[in-house]
Amino acid sequence: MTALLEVRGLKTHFLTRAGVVKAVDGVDMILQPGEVRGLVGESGSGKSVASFSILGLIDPPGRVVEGELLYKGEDLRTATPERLKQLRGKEIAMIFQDPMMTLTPVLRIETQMVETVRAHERVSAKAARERSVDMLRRVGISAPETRIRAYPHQFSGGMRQRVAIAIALLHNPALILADEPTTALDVTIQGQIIAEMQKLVAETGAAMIWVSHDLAVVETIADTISVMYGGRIVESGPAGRVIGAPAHPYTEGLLNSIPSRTTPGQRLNQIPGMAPSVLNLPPGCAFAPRCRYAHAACGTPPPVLDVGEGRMARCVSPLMMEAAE
Amino acid sequence: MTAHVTLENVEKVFQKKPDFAERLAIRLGAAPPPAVRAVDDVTLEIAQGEAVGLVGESGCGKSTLGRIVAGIYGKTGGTFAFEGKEEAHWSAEDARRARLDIQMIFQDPMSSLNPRKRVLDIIGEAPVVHGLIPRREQPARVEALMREVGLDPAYARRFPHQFSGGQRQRIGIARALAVEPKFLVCDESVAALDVSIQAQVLNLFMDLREKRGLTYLFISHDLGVIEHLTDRVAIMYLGRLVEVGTTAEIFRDANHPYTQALLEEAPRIGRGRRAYTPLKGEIPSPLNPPPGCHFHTRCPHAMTICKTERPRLKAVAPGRLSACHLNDTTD
Amino acid sequence: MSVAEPRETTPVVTAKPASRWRPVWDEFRESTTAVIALCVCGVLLALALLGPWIAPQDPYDLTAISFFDSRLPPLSSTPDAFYLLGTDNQGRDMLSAMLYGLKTSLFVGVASGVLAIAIGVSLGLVAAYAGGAVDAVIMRVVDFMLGFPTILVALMMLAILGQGIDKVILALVLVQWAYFARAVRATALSERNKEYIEAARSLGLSHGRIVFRHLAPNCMPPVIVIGTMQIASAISAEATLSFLGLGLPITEPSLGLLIANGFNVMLAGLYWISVFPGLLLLTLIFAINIVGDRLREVLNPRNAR
Amino acid sequence: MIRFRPLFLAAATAVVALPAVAQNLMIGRANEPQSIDPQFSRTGNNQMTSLHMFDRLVLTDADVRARPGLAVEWTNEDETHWVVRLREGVTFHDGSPFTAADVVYSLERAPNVPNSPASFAGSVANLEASEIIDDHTIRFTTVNPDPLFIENIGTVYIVSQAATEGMENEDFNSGEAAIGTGPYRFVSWAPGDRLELTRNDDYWGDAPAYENVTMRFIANDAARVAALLSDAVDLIDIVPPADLPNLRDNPDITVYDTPTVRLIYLALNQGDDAPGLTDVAGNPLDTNPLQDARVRRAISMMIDRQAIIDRLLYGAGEAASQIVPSGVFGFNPDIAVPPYDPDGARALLAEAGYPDGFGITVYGSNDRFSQDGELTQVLGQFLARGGLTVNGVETLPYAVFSQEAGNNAYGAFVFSYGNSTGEASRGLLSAIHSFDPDNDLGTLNRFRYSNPDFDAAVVAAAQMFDPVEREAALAAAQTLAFEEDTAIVPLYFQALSWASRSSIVYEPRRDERTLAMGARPAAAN
Repeated sequence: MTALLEVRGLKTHFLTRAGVVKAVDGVDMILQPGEVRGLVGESGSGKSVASFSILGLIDPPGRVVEGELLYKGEDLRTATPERLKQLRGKEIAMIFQDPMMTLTPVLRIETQMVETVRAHERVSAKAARERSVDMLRRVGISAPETRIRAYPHQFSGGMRQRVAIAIALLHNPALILADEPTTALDVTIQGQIIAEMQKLVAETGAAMIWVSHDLAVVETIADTISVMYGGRIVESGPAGRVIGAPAHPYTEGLLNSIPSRTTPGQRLNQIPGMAPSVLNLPPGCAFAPRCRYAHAACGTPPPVLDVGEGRMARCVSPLMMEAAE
Repeated sequence: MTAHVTLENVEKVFQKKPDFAERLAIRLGAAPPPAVRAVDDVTLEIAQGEAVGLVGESGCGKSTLGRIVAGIYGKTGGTFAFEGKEEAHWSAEDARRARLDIQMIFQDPMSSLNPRKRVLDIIGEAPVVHGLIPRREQPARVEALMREVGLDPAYARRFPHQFSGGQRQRIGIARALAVEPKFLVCDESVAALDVSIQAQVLNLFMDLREKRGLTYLFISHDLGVIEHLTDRVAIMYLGRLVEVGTTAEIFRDANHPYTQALLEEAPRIGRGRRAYTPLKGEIPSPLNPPPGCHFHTRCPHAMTICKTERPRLKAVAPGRLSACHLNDTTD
Repeated sequence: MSVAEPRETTPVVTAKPASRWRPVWDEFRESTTAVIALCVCGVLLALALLGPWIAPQDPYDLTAISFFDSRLPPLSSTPDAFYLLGTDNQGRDMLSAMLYGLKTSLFVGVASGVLAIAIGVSLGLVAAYAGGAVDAVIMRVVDFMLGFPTILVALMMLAILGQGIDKVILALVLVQWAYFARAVRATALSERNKEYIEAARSLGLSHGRIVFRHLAPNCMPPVIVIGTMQIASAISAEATLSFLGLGLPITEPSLGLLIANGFNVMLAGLYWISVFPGLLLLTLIFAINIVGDRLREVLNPRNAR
Repeated sequence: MIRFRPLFLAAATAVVALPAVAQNLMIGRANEPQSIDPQFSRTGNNQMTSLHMFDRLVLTDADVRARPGLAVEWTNEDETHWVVRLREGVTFHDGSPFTAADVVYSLERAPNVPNSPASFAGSVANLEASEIIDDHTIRFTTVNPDPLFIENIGTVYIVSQAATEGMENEDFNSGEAAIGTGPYRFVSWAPGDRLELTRNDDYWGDAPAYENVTMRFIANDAARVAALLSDAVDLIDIVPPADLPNLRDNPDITVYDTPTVRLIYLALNQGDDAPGLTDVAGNPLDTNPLQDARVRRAISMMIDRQAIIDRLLYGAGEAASQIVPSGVFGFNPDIAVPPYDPDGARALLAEAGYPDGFGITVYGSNDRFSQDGELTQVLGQFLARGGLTVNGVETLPYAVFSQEAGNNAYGAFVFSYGNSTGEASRGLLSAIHSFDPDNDLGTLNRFRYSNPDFDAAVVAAAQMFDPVEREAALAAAQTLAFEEDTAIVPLYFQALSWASRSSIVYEPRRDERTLAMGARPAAAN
């Protein structure tokens, strides 16, 4: 099985007045067809920038400065803008936190969906409409035949996100990039959307990168998880293993910070300090200043270690190896 | 424990500004002026030293209720009592005291701080204005407060935008503490923070409760936070309380179908990958809530009576209230 | 629950600038044109302020000017005086008249702008904060004022009030405050709903304190932009009023009045009476507008970080 | 007994004999009429329009001298009875004959035109009764003895009773009621743009040279000059003084000037409350120094009239010493223009008890006549140089200024008076006579000059039927008001200029009227 997406040494920097912001600074990721990857991190960790970089959606002053981006073996960095556009609409779909990034407020849903279909495929308007109605039904919108005539503002936030998802899936994409798609939604609605997405991904066999700050959400949907910190992936591996027995101290700290992991009423196991500025990362391991296991060796850039079970950790002394000693 | 704050049949109706077509309809008598009953007949007691959680989804009125308690909004019906004294009987001094004793911690750590004021002024303004301390003691007081919430007092002359989200939230907490409150209303106060920072702030809340004997009304959609922090919890749906009880009991055995659904669907770490059986349907518009039990449109157990008759919030066990017709049949 | 996760497409820059205005200036000076315009404004301001000391003649003193030296072209000299930019119909030294006129124009522009800001901002803030009937009444008045062309209202005012610099300022304040009220109200409406205002109320601060100490400073960026533009428009409005003969006393000419005085004789070849003050006025308004435009770009909330 | 005999009918026929080489004439006018109804308003802009289409009993020539119009002869039987013989064989534009009934009708209609801003009521105020003797003879009875009775009713435009009865303003403006006996017929009027006329070939008098006349209304001075220079119009009126030197140098353009009867003067308020007058330090004065004739004389001597005419008006003016210019009935050649003499002025001031002068503010309009704002300022300069403390110079739009001036609000102010009757008594009665509105005297006396001797002299003069006697009496009254009292400070008579393409010859008129009848093609060389 060849990889669907290969990201190697991706660096995306922003050239600001204050200096060079290394938002993404050496990310490697291999995604297999049909794989659902959770990309987790706190604000400023670079998770969204990394996903936008794959699609070439970085605006100045940001720029992908280094790295390889291979989609089905095709180099996306050297692809023409036309080719990228073609890929974006058809094979690689994007779902944003704010569905209005996808939807135009002044056009009917029908118009937008039919246009999207016909932008990449030569089909009749009628066929395009039928496919759109069908897709709306599949994302859980009842009475799609009539509701397709509505404008975006006539829908609730949850419904709008469903429409945005439906548009993203119109061409049966091979890869879906979902950037915090449920963060703005209520718990019960989030549950619905996650359920629909699980179903759809399973049906279509699409691979997906699900970017989120919420480990609990990612855990419910992802096969594999990558954890980002300071512009780099510090740990990745099968979801159950990463959550169950984290290899990187940051992952461990993150999990321990979640209230439900601790006995109610007791102090939480907080990570001390705050996330470093990507403008001015400490040399060596970016997490070292907050790490309770940190020692002298952490002052040099940590290696990426294979810790078994298909897991990698960017740490000089991953927790599992420590335990093994 | 004496009741610290008592809400009885509290109601808050917002008149929505009608658009042109609606104005026309109102003029012609075809439609009533649009109104949102954000808080609908809520009765709740919070005892001294207690931490009560208020849980619900967007538009359920939990933030409005919190603002009524904090004195930011007036209510349109019902009674409010603080330390046993009803609002209607407050003297000017009582009102001032109640207002200062109940402080609010907000959600957005950026917009809740005045961007054009220095931290020193943000924290130190109210105690000086209210004469709690003389102006010359302001710097010392601010320094003490900053230390208490875990901020470096050396940054007192900086502006809010020069701080991270977690630090800003600490500034907001210090501002509230500056008037020596007894009661904090925390409205989604950690929701905008990253997990690692959220843990720090939650720890601060717990420390302050212990040190200062504070009472909390903790408003959140995050059940993990509520379970961790509160003694009792009240669940709201479309302006009404649907269930009230101790946190431990509710998380163990929710009575109301909505509470059950919430607990079921909240993503919780460590459950692993799982298939959802989500609650059906959308949250109805608060402008036009369904009759009877507001929840009946989405309730898997809905019965005929649920569509017409509003279920009363009544005791289903000692200290446990629920508003569901399912409990009627068990009588 | 609508909890917005901080977006990451623009990374959070946590550098610590010393003052809030520092980055504004840093961005402002990226436009060379704007910096030049600002310098021009500065030079003109200095010339206006120093006018009485550097002008060769006091053009307001009827005994100092001589009718017998009227309409001399630039670079003329008489036994008594040298007229670099010529003289006007009355025999006033154009250079002196322009320096004094510049001072008058700037004074009228700035004074009416400042007063209009004070009134407009106060009313706009009160309208936004109080809402309801107060808002409705104030905004109806604002709509009413904005419904009339500025110059028309000012003309009517001056026809009633009579001439004089104070009356011109009063008339300009009357027609300008509404712009500020509306702009401030719009900003204040969004600011009012921010949590820091709720926090101030929760802290039991008085309404006056909330409005003027908390709300007001946060509504100032649009005011600064509009204020700059309005100063330019006040200067040109004053010039227009003077041109129409309703502005300032004819013996104390502002730039607009100088232009008007020379306008009739322009075709007859006496270009300097109109053209020099016209160029000066144009430069002044142009420079202020460029500065205002740049400020708008820099202070635009959408560009704020 | 005065008899008028039309002597120049013969001369008129000689003019008609000239070949009409040009068909069309395009006139650029500075102002336009408010109505086509000739009885709507007495203001100049209306009259110069009406004169094309309508006649009067008495017309005036270019020098404002009366000549017979529709009346060919008039005789006063006694002090209050006049017999007028009307011109025979005259027809209206619609072909109907002109008769005595039309005259009686017109004189009755004149004071009763609704909404008139400047009614002809004054012209017929002295008319007691009209009696039609035959189709072309009328006997009038006057209220008071009035030597100028015919001149007065002679200013009323004669309309056709048949075409006008029951008609309103709009009917005139549309042309339906615009039926006169004048040299031109109405074609169309587009307010704000143009008025089109065509020659009345049945006209009783001199046939005008041009067959089609278009008057374009171009209020903006520069635009009007530009229209002439660009050949868009053939003739313009009210040439701005500043443009005179250039136009005179232009070989394609001919400029015509005439001093008008419009007097520009500085009024000095002689009321008791001395508005706006202060001492040198700026404190209000109790007594009004302007009540002293020596002070007024001193102020008159501070002003260099010729310098104003040369520098401000480019020579387009004539220094004034009295209410009418030379050549007008009642002009007194013995009254000299006050000399420019600042030293003499100071001496006079000292003599009057003001060796250091006093404070004064000079007011003026800024949109009424050419260079009025500038003039006000210059006067300020001269007064300051002459030893007074000028507290200020204020110029305002005429509408505001004239109202305030009428309210006695100003101490010194610039005004103008246009004497349209062609003799001095009207101006002396309305502008210089003591303020007495109840008797319709001194109504324009905004400065409250009052000398009972002068009042008596001028009232008496106005009722003298013998012209020689009357002219002498008027001259004596002028000496009293201007030589001795300096009632006002007369400055200059405005000169008025027209400019035309050189292919046209125009006859300028002292009454400021712009008439197509005054234009004819230049003789081909």
